[in-house]
Amino acid sequence: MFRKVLIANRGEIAVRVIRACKELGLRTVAVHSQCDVDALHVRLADESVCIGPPAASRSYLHIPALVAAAEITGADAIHPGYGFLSESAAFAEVCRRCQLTFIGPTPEAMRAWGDKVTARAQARRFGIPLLPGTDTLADLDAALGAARELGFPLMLKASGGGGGRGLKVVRDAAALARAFDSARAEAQAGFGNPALFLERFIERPRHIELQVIADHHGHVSCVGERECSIQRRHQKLLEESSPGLLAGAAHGRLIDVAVEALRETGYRSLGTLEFIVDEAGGAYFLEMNTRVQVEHPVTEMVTGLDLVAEQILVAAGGRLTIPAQPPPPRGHAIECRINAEDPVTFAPSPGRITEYHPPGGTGVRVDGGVYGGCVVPPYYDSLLAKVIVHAATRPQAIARMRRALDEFIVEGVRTNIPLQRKIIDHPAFASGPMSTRFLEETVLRDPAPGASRS
Amino acid sequence: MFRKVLIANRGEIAVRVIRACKELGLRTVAVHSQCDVDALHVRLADESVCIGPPAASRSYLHIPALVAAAEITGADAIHPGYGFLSESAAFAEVCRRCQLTFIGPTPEAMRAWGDKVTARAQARRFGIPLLPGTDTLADLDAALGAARELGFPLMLKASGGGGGRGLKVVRDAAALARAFDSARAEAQAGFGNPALFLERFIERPRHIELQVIADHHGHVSCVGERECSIQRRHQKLLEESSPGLLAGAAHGRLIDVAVEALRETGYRSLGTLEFIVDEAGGAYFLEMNTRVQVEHPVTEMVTGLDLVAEQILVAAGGRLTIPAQPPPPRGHAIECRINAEDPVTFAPSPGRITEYHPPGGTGVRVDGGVYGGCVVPPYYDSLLAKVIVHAATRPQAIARMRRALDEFIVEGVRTNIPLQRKIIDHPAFASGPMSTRFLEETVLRDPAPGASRS
Amino acid sequence: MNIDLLQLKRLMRAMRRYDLDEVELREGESTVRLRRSPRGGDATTTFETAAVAPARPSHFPMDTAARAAASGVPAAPAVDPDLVTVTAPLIGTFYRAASPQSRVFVEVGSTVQTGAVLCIIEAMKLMNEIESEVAGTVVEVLVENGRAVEFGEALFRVRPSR
Amino acid sequence: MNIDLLQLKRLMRAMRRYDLDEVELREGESTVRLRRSPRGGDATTTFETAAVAPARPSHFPMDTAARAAASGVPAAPAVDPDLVTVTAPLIGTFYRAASPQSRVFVEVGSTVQTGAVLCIIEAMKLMNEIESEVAGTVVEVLVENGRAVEFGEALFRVRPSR
Repeated sequence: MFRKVLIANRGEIAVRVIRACKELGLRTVAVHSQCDVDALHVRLADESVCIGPPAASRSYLHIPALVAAAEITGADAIHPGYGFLSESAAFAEVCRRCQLTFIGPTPEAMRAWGDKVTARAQARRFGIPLLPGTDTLADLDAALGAARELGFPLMLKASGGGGGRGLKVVRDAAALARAFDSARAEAQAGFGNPALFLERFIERPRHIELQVIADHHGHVSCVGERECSIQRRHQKLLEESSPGLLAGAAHGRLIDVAVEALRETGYRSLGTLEFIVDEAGGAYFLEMNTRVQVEHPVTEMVTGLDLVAEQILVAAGGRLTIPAQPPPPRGHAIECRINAEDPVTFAPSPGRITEYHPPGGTGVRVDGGVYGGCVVPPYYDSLLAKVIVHAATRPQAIARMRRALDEFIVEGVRTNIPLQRKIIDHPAFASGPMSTRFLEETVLRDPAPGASRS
Repeated sequence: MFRKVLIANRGEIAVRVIRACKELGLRTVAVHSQCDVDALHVRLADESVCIGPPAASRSYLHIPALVAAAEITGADAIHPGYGFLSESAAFAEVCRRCQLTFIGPTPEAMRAWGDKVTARAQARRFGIPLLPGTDTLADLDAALGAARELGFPLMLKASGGGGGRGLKVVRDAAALARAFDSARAEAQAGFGNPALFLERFIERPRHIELQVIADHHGHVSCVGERECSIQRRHQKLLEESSPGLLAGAAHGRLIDVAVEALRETGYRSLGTLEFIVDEAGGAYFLEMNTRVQVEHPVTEMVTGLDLVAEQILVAAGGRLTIPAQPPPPRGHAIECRINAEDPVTFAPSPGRITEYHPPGGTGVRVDGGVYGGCVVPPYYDSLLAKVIVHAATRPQAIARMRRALDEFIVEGVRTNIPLQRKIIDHPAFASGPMSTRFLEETVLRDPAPGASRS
Repeated sequence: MNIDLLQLKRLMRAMRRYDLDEVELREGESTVRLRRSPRGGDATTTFETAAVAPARPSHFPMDTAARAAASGVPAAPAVDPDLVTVTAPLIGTFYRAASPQSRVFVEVGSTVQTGAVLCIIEAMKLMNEIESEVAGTVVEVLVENGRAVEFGEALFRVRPSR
Repeated sequence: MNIDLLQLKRLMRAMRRYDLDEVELREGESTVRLRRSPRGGDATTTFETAAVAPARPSHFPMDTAARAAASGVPAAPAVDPDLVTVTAPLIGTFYRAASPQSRVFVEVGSTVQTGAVLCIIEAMKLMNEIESEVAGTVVEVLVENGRAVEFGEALFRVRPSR
């Protein structure tokens, strides 16, 4: 087991990792930029080291500073959290070279599964379903032929694009014909690569993901699924977990092939497979995240597991204690991300938190990275805390979340608590399920959704 | 179902009940004395009413003020919490007369089970084991004869006494002979009743209790057991819950007879049967509490139930949704009571809380009644908050509690957090089990228990 | 040295509050010395205000907040210090007359003797007559007929005779 | 003296919060003194530790604490505003000489030109030479040879020529 873990992150996830380390009896080193000297993670860690100026590129993303911090403090492992360097195979490689354990997959596994294109190739190889689509299209005729087979609507995508860039939705052959040449020119201009391909477009998809964990002894376990469809511009805002999110048979098979693929490719850490689900319940692999997710607590609430502790244990070579068939999840969990941002304009709202009163009581967990009196700097993401509730049923979990949000007081900075309240109160949220367009189409367009409350 | 519930209490339990009501969609009325005008329960309730001056006898214990508060606010039910009027059959009767639902048992059931003497008679009738002992003793000869049969050590108790008053431990016949006359005289002087009886004395007992809940439809369920042996002067400080606290066979039988007794006597609410357990594992009924216990959250953590919500639902005539054989508890839970008192002298420490930072994260629940900036008045009990942790195993729960106590910051008043830390860190606590004398014999006598930490 | 951090912080707070420059504590071989230099100091007080006297969070229900603030207070920060405020000695419903048909017991300008009935507060179906404890003139009636009153709530202001 | 890292850090934070200039704790032969220099009324978060008379040899926990509080700061509220403070541009281990056998690069009184090597900071097995950005005279060496330094930590004070 490790003696001392350096947490190469900040905010709530650094606090989360420090808590797990403390419970495992491991000493902790916090790193911080100059503006984070009084941050909560610095206060809670056993030691702390200033690694650079506020700009993340010169502190939390600066590999030499992080490794030097581990060297001078005598840390023997590094937990990268999420974001920052958590998916950098290069960082994992430097750690290995410096005899520091990177708490995550090997650099090879990160490359195999962390890269979108390789991950899709892996998925195809092991029979994990992918969105129907084409390879690179030779010309418009090839495109029209393929489109006839696939059926509209389709996405015309640039091979060099990604993250929504270089993407056009076409709803019929005429539109495809109109779009083809300009898309090609734009792809050449934007990505230096004119190659285009087609993929099925799902009008109102859901975003569902599988939480997996694997050790160095051949054990791979899928410990639950999460619903993450409440998003704004691809940023998740609210997540849920309960059994049976994916339709029956498809569900079991999906887990089986995913577990098999990870075992065969020697994946040995915590990971998440993200799927897009169409209106008929068909699930298609999107990508894999090779690190802990922001929304991991909803899975912890329904399973009783400590995923970060397990992640640390398997990185130290320990055996996974979770059986291949884990105990069935209990009840329903919801997480709301509380961001320092204007609930209407979404503009970030950094500043000093003058008052901070988190909710408590039955079935309520708060994972926070701030405290009353601390400063939220403008340099990093705006996540302040996560409120997670657990109850026997989804309606009860919704009632509990409403109560918890009502209790949550943050003053000094604006937060998205009113927006989360709007989502939770929306009748369409109660009836579910929601697509990834729910927030923008339903909640944000609703002139006075508060009025829907009794 | 009720429309509006008045909470006839203050502090963390009032907050607990308000939270349950909010989640059930019920409106809430807080009552408060003049010094509690800014208390957390007042801030969280939908409405609040000042019912009297600080002295509890003229506010929280003043039945006419409470009933009038329900009348003027239009509340249709009253939740008494614990302490104050929660075990007053007279209050329950006034409520009934005024057409207010008292959220608890009927006055008859409260008299049958809430009174120690009647409760023991009930227990005897239904075969719930009691401490071996005698009826009223005619004279010293009768006492000596009975003592020979029962065996020493014994307690010589005044029939009119209670709560440790009028009690002498005798370890042999000579001591019994010496004590008899003076005990009789003291009983006459102290309680106006010279009657004495003998009961077996257990040197190092454990305190274990069963949580039961019953509805108006004949369903009675025992939902778990709690270990409450960490006490100081009969005040519980730390409680635990996990399956298998009582030895196997005895356990099942005890639950069966207890459930049967409650069903037969028409008990229809939440209740707790307290047992004293001897060194050999024999359990003897002590008394029953006919209201919610301070330590109910440990049971909620391992079962996933919301006991206060169930209590409200059955009071409204609802059907218990818990099956007669509830799902098995999961993991281990520990609760630490955080009191505003000196951790060494135990002197109460009222005053203004200048800083308050409760712990958070995986498996940590905080039930608090205070906030940063509020005043802890000197008139009531010193319980500020309860920290409850849940983990897969007892050692993990202990590690989690240690971490949570380390995070808990309260400034402005002294708290018993250092004492709780001492208990949690004590090697004898880790090895368990502890008797009710553990705290005074082991922890408080240990000169430097902190040194036992690695 | 067994430094009690909390005690030390309290000391620091006290130093700032009372604007002390230096404090030195000595016990046996142990010494603690705290020193501040005098300064303009208004910048430093902001923190304390935030920590010690939090503003009432704005989203607590307004009427509750308003009433809570009003109650529990001697309720007599009257403009005129000579006036006597009559407060509710119990909670219940406030009536200005013995029945809907009756005349009100008192109104502004009424002269009352000690022991005169000013109003009725109904609680638990009992009509409690509230008597004046002073002789004088009613100058203000603060509560409307039929409204619920809390313990300690101000009901009337009376100017005592002479 | 049994002061642990966390306690010391809390103490430093408290000093800043309560605007104290100096805290001195003494027990027997051990002394810890924390000092901040006075500053103008603005609420700058600058903070400096000085003269931590070491109760134990200077290795981690203890000096991390001292430095953690000092870091995140331009580290230049010097007594003499004319002095230039050279701070660590990266974290690592501070060496005053190129090897244990070599002479130190500079000592108090050394005259340095712009670009002269002042020290080495080792990080990730790389020896990074830290050069002076001013010409002048070294008046203070703030860190001992072989000690770990954080980003932004003050290393030398130099009085610029003329």
